[in-house]
Amino acid sequence: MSTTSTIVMPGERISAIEELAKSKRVILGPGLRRQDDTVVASKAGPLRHKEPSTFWVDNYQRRYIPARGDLVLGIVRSKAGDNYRVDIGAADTASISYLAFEAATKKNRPDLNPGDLIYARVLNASADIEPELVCVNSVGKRGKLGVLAEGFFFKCTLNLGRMLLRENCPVLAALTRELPYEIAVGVNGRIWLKAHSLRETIALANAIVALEQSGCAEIDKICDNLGDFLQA
Amino acid sequence: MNLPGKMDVGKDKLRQMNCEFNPLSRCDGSVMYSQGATVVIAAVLGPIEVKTQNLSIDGSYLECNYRPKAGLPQVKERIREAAIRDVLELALLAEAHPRSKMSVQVQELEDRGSIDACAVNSACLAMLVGGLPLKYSFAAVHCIINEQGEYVLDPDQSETLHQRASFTFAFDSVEGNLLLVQTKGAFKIAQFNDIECLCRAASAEIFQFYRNQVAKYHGRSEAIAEKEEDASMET
Amino acid sequence: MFMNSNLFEPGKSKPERNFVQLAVKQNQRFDGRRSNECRDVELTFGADWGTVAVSLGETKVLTHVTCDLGAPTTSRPNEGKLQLNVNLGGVAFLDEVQSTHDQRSLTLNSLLERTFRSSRCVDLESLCVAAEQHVWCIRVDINVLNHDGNLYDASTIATLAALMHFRRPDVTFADDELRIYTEKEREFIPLLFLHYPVSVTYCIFKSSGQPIVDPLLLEENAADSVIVLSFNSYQELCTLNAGGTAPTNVRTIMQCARNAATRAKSLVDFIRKALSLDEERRLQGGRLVQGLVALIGENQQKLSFRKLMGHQKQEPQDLQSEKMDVDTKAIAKPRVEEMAVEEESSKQETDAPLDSSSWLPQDEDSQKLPTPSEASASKAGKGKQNRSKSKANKKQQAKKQNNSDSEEEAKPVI
Amino acid sequence: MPAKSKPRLSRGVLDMKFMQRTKVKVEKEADDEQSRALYSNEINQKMLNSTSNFIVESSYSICAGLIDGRLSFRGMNPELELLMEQELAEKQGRTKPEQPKEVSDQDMAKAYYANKAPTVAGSMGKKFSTKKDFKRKNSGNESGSPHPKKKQQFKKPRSDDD
Repeated sequence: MSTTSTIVMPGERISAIEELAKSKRVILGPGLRRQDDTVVASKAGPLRHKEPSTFWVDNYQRRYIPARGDLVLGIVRSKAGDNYRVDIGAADTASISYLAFEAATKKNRPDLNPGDLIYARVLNASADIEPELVCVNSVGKRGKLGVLAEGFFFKCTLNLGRMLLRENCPVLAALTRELPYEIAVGVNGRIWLKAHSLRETIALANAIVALEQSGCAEIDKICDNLGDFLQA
Repeated sequence: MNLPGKMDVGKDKLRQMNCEFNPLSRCDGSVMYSQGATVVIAAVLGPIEVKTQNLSIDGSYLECNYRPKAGLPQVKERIREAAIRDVLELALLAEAHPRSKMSVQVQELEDRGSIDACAVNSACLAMLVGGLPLKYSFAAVHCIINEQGEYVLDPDQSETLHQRASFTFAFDSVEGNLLLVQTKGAFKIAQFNDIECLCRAASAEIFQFYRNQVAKYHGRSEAIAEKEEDASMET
Repeated sequence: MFMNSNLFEPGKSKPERNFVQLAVKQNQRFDGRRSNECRDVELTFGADWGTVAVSLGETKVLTHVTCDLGAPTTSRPNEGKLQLNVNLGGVAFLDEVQSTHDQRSLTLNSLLERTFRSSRCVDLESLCVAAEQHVWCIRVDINVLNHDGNLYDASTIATLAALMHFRRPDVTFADDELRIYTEKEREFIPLLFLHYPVSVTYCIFKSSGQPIVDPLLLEENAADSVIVLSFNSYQELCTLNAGGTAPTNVRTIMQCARNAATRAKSLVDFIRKALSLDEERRLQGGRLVQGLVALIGENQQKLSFRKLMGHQKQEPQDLQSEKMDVDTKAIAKPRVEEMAVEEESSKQETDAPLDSSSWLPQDEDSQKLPTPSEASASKAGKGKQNRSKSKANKKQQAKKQNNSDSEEEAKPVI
Repeated sequence: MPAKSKPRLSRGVLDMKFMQRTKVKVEKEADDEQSRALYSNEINQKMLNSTSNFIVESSYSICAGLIDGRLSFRGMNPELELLMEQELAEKQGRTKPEQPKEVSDQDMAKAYYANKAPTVAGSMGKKFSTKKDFKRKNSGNESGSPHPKKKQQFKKPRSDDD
């Protein structure tokens, strides 16, 4: 995944993509806009390029724009009729039907009450309609989705969430060396952590948040001295 | 009592600009921006839920407030707010998020001259860092003609006391056409054109400032991207 | 419209609440502070008189004081006017339609009114230019920039610092002809103060008796009850505002009061020191006066509590915490669970030896009636409304606190 | 659209039994026509069939190929770790590394067809050969004998020698 990290500003035409588009299909990710065969950036940030022909702008963002297939962490806000309102940090609250849980039938409904944390997948979302979530995969099994019990939950920026979710991300590897833990990272910039003891959970959360504050340039330095974070 | 402002900068130069991204934690994007001694803080939240009366199906509703330091906004502040909203509405890509609201708040911290231009620039920076979809970025420049008839770019408060005319221009970053013109005082058309070119040149400098700041702010995560590459190469 | 999801409020989800309760029980806080340790306070003075930006950790407040001449109220012809105005709706987005909003701004408004106006901390008689005709009307605007917990302390510190930093123009009134002097002609005059009130906020959790000071937004939202005490620098209580669902016995409140008294005293000293530093800079000529530009980026001459007050911050209140530290450090490196248990027991020890003698603030017994000279000020300031500790829920508490003028004199139960 | 409107079949003809399917077809076409006219201001002809090779993908996780967000390390949540292993194995399965091969594919093919494995080589061919070719091919098998064998005919026993 070669990253051409040139900074693009909104309104700028990106000619590289236009040439490429003449020959073969190009995938425009978020942050790029097509104006009948010219490609214009609509957000400011580094332009990322993934091998075949996928381009997107990796800009700093805290507000989540729901998109189909994303795995998100939501807080159940309220129960409206036969579906729940879930806050996933987007423009409006998402809805999830009570049937979208494993082994949920008309009679035995999932015990979900406001304030619970769920890890769900965005079923469909577009600018006009309210996003819809689902907590069960196509086979009907819960897989990795579902309600998250205790542990600690905090919000971070979308960039940090995405950075943690890249294949073989060094941070997670480094954290694993330090202590056993369980983590659920939502693409909507929310992280849920669970370690054996409370002190470890706090130290883990601080380590991740420190990564965001101090900027990710010195990522190895942070990974090395995670040790002292955990002792602090 | 002179502040870091016009004294140490030539007549046709912009005052020293600096900005800090995301000092506030509650909103989606915030920036503290200063031009010379004038300091403004702008924050952006959106797209968020919109009240039903100003809901529109084909675009997002833009709410823009300008808050002075002291007391309730008077007429002067309302005019400034209206100017900022017009420029933002032109630049914002509203149809990207229909049925939603984009809220931009500008809070004046210290007014040491040309606060209008400062507010517009801080709003633009806040939208850039807040991740709002924009057609183009924009920059505003303020310029006056003092008694001697000279053009003073981005004047300090002390110079604006006795000025013959004052101009505020806003340019967009793609074609560079004019988004906002606010003039006060008597001037000739020739002077108007000269000042317009002077401001256009200055706006290029501001766009460069935006790019550098965004690069610096993202510089942190760029290194991580490279790191990712090496890390994934090695493993 | 459903409970809106515009703003992410930490502490609103169940796992977070349970986590914070558990953390407080084990005397652990998210940012590593101890239960009686406060965040660093940073003051930045604006270019003109009476503007100060305070940042208490992430919570940022900007206060601006302005004055103009106006007619006095008929009821008090020879007194100036002091008007406090809190606006939350600006950059902090606190006016988003939320159930907690009105409750937050109500309590903040009422607290500031009681701390600064009904406790008569500014000597209003000195603001009178001509009885019944012209008096100075001081207007204080408190703009909340960012709310990361403990908005009360941040705004009271900001307001006090701004009022102390404010200078009003000199004015003469000769045979009903008013003459206001500009800065060049006559030096501006600061306000006169009778006492300097500052508030300290504690959060109490059902899971552990130990109250925590200066809560983060996460802790404030997950807390069961919030106690706001404001003391002046003579360690007299100006306001006490306790509400919430956690039953708090008198001993805890007294413990909070004692810590708050010393904290308030050190805060006022810090503000005075910061003011004198700012004074020097202004005298040395404008070059050093950066105004609020100093907020941006790192600047060395930051007026921060830790830096100015240096290490003698360890007042007596820390004696107790040192003792606790010694215990925890003494334990080498046991497995973490055992450590938590150890802390449990060590905290018990520190509570036990709390005999009655060490309850009261060291230098002045606040129970005894204060000396007559300050009788007028402190009696008025003694508007101590000792809220009943009953299980009144938060909403009802907010309504009861608003009748701030009821001088309900309740002797603390010892 | 052609200048004069397309010749339309009359209603009577369409109602006939055998015209059932064409009737449905014609009606559908009429509807399409109508809807196209309705939306013509928005979706014009060029947009409809312009095969632009841009695909807009609005999700980061698909663009950047992010992994699933739910992870557990060092036995914190065994059930989840099981799932993770299955997923890993399956991912490994999909991209099976090439096993080293002693014989490369080409030699395999050559050897396979070189010695004309009798049973398989011509099996399909046999199906389509006529009896004649079959006999010739069989006799051809013994073509190894000196002279090509004439077609056997009934030979009268020579009269002189018995």
